Amino acid sequence: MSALLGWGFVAAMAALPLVMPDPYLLAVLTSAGIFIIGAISLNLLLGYTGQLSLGHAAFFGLGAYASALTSLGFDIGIGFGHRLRLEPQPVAVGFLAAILVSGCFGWLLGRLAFRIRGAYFVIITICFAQVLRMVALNWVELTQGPMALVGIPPFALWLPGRGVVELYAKNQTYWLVLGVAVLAFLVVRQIVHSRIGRALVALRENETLARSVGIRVTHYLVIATVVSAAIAGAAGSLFAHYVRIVDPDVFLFIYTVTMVIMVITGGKGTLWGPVVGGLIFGPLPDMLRGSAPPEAQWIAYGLAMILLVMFLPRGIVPAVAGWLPARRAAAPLPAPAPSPVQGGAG
Amino acid sequence: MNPPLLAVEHVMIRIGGLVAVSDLSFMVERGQVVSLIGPNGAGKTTAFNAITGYLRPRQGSIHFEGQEITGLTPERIAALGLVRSFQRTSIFGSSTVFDNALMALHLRGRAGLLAAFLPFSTQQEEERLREEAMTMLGFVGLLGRAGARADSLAYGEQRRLGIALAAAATPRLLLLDEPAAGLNPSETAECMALIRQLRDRGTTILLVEHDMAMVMRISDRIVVLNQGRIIADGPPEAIRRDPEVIRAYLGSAPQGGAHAAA
Amino acid sequence: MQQALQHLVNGTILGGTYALLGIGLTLIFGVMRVVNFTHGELYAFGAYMAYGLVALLRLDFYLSLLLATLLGTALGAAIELLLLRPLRRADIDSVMLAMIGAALVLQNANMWAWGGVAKLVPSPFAGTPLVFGPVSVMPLRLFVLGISCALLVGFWLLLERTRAGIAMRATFQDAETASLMGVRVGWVSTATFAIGSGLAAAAGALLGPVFMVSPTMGDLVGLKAFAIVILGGLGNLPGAVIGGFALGYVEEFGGGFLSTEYRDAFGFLLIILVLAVRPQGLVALKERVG
Amino acid sequence: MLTRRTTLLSGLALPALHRAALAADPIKIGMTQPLTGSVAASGNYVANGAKIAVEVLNRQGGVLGAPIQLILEDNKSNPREAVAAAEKLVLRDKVPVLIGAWSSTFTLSIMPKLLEYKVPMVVETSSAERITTSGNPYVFRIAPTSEMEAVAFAEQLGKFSPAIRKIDFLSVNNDFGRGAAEKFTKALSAKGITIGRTETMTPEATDLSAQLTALKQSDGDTIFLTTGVEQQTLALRQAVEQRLGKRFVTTGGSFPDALLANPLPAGNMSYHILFYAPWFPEKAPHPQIAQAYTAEWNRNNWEFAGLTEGFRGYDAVLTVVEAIRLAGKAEPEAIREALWKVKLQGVNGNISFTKEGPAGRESGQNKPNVAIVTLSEGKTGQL
Repeated sequence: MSALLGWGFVAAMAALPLVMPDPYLLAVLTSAGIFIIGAISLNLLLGYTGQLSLGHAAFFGLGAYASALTSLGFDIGIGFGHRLRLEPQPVAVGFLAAILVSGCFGWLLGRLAFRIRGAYFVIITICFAQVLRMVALNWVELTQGPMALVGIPPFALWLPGRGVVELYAKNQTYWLVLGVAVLAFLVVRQIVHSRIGRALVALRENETLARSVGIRVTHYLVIATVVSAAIAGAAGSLFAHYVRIVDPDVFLFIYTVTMVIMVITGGKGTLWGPVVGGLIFGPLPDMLRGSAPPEAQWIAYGLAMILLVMFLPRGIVPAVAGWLPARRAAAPLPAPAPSPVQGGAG
Repeated sequence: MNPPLLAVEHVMIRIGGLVAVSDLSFMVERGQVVSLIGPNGAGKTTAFNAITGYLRPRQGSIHFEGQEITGLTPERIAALGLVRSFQRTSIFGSSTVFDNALMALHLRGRAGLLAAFLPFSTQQEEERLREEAMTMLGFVGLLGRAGARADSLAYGEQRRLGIALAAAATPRLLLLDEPAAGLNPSETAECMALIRQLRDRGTTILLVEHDMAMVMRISDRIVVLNQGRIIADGPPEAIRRDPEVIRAYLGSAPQGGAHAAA
Repeated sequence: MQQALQHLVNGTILGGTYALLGIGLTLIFGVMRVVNFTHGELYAFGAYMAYGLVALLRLDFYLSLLLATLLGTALGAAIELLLLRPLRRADIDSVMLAMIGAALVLQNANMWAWGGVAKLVPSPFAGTPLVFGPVSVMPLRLFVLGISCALLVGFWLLLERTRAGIAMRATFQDAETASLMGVRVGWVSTATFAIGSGLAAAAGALLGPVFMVSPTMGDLVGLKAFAIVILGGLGNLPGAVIGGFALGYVEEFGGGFLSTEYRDAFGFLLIILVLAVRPQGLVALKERVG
Repeated sequence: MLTRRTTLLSGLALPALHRAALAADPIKIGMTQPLTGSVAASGNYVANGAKIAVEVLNRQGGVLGAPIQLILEDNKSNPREAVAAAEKLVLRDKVPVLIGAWSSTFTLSIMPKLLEYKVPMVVETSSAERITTSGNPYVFRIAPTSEMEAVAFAEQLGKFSPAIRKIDFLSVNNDFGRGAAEKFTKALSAKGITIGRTETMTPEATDLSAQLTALKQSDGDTIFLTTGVEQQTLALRQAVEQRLGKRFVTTGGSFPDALLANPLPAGNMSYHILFYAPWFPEKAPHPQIAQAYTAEWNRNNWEFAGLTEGFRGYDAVLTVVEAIRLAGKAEPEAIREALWKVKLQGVNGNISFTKEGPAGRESGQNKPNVAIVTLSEGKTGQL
């Protein structure tokens, strides 16, 4: 997809609330959008380094908690009679805190798991999310445990001339989520098209060879994990201020699965994959509502996953790009135009 | 006096309880083409893996330009200027040939995370890297295939790309693991020419190769390994006449031995 | 002290069931390199089959357990043939996603068929515990431990003494070489997945009467099975048994003496510790370089 | 009122008003319950209770001359889906009133949306105190809080023999379990009862041996067990295995019905705090209503045990429909105001709302009745 087409798509999405002001549609898309941001971040890990993180909800949840706690404030004992206090901060500070905290934990996991590949990485990330869930459940003083953090303020933006405005209306939150999604997309795109992106793809395709030409495995995997975690944290922050309650269920496996589906069905390792997959699998549960008994909706969802994986194993975007005639085959020497490294249709 | 480019001293390597290399010592001087030969299972690839950091020797030390590199990671060793190629075809299969070259030029770039978001700051570097990539592809005769997927290349082209990837970042020492394996005579000749050109460019080369004719013609010095230790070390003419080498080859190796005896 | 003894007994009984859960999963990973997300659902399937046969069809208890295991084996074979075989050449994350999809389908099919209400499976064992000095244990749980051990031993014999077992082990170690030596890897995969699934269903059928049968019973069990298998080393059969008992004791003693709140977290913490301290010991295959 | 609403919601709520105002259309009631996922069993019971209430009322002619339509959405036992379900009900189906959402977490996640869309919700199960104290004037709870349950229980302490002297807790590690332990501790220590230890379990846990063995070390005589039906059954059965030899009291209104068909060995009696005891409908505060509910339920051949929870949905629908009748129109604001006037006889007893929470933004809270049922050798009795 050329840049022009991409910006056209963004413009169309931005115009949607004006053309179709159906609040339910916007609610569904906003909620899907938050998970698409998560999927975009997961794609950096899964698609470009080949490391499948099934604990991505951990970063999402950390972001949600960090953002909620920053904007609500807290006061906890940290042992030896000392206390750690934070007065409630503006939502924007919470958003930054979410990115920071998730990024730090991404660094931790990246360091911890740097030697681990494939199935081991999958399982260590699942365990990571589980442990965080247990901590959220039991560190009641900080997280309120299962009683959940409630009363989280909605998004607020400083607008010129109007001061700080709380975003309640559907179209406003929709635009905010869209904006963050575009930012996340651009961040990932810049990284993928940079020297770092090349290193990541090299590691994914042939780690032994990549190391032999001097690509530092740990360094680049940690960078990818940190950036991916930070973006997932941003998505978690949006989630916290959108749903306005955070409980240990944000670490649920099904949230991770939601993001993984978006990435793999859309086409991992392609910039547009998570967006396309997300626009299908994000609203799908809501589209299925009312169509069948609730169990059957789940079964349909599961079958859709299986069928897509079986018939479009590389995902929708590469498949569509393959159908578009000879776009790539006819491509002349890549230089001097910027060469998208494995950018698929990106 | 300058230390030798590469000095391997008393290296012993075990793999899964077996001693693969028992006591290996040799040196590589600047500007030479040195070949490491020996029958199958003699420990040549194991020695390569130890030098380039993929295996950690049990004993002994390896110095590169006087600096100890024993136990460093492959990527650190590569950053010091010692790069290898692989025996099995090793390329980034699903990327284009051009992207392969760019990836291999990793060490020639500097841009970090921040630079990814400041495209203007890296524009110059990216342009330079692209030029280098084209030069390198031209050097190995793959310029015409730059836009093709690497795994769509013919076998001989893939082998050449493999060498190009190793040589891309202009290492001071290049380790080539059987670059001519599976090539036909004309391709072998091209490969030899390529190695000579690399040497003339100032790259020292350590070669593992089975094709004795090629080894004899191209090497400045030959080190012979058998059963994990060195049995001979010298210029090609001396090796050709060395009784122990002849015995080792005639005694165990079916192919290549004929070349050696010839 | 009495408390510790009771915890020891409880931990052993729990460990036996965990070992049974782990071994099927580790076998499937070892032979097929598939992280089987349907493991927990096959466990639930076995439990529901046992419930249906015992409580609804009023079949003999022991016969029902056997039939439930066989049905689980058949379901496993079906999953392998319909899902995994077409995906043989797909990469690990596609396969995982398909397996997660299959798990969603199975879980909700269970719910659709049986309703969300948890069921009790009646058993012919007395409801009063056997008492040995300071410790007590239910006869049913002793029976389960006994059968678990018998299954583990039987399974070990199958692997060591039969042609099928040898083919499986060969595939386990090196699928490429095994196929060169005439092992039909495709059928070994089907058999392996079926047997692994049968073991999961057996665990469900055995534990259904001990606990209760509900549609979501597989969720936690699936996660626990991963924990067990990682503790013992992925694809390591004796490791799964050791991992099962390790997890049983850690949970029991950790829960009894440290904190019940974190009881279910101990296993996961243990894994992260193990992987952080000794990743090299757990990375199963050395890459051949060159 | 109308103008304020329209400006606030930028005109989005206007179509909702038009639609609901058409008298010939059925009057919609939105309900969200966990119909799949970990707590689906109870959610389906409550949903069934609501369905039969709608059937019964429609047979009697509906409300305001229109039939009642219950729109049920699954919240999939997770808070994000609870929000999605509520938004679908309000924005797409334009329901003027909601019932939901079983667990306190799901209810709490929907509550900001009630404020946003100005739609009232009748809360049928959730027990967390904060639901009615956080200043959300769209919340009307017919379910008891843990505190009300504890206080009502404390009044019946004298009925226990031998008397309760020291208690321990075995609680599920969630809002419900932790809340109950806290409130029962408060209510019972005020009556001079000693409090021992509290052990918790994750909702999915099936093997509770570690917790039970630890509880055995306490010298308490009674254990308060707060969790869902399934874990109640597991805990009672495993307590026999670990020879705890203590009295168990379950809280929260659900009943381990599996122990009716598969009883514990003789000599084990347990006590259960219920809000409706279907074995004794004649002893309910309003026997006729209770019997009508029970008969309708049994006509559908649903599981008998579900009656103990299904009444919540039944009473919630009765409450909502009464409010619509009092309001004279199916509009959110009118229903909200009418809910304050509801005086109704339900399965559990009289339903009416008193104000709770910060002045000016009060939520409604009903004061339900509590029954203590005993279970021994598969037979129930009333304390």
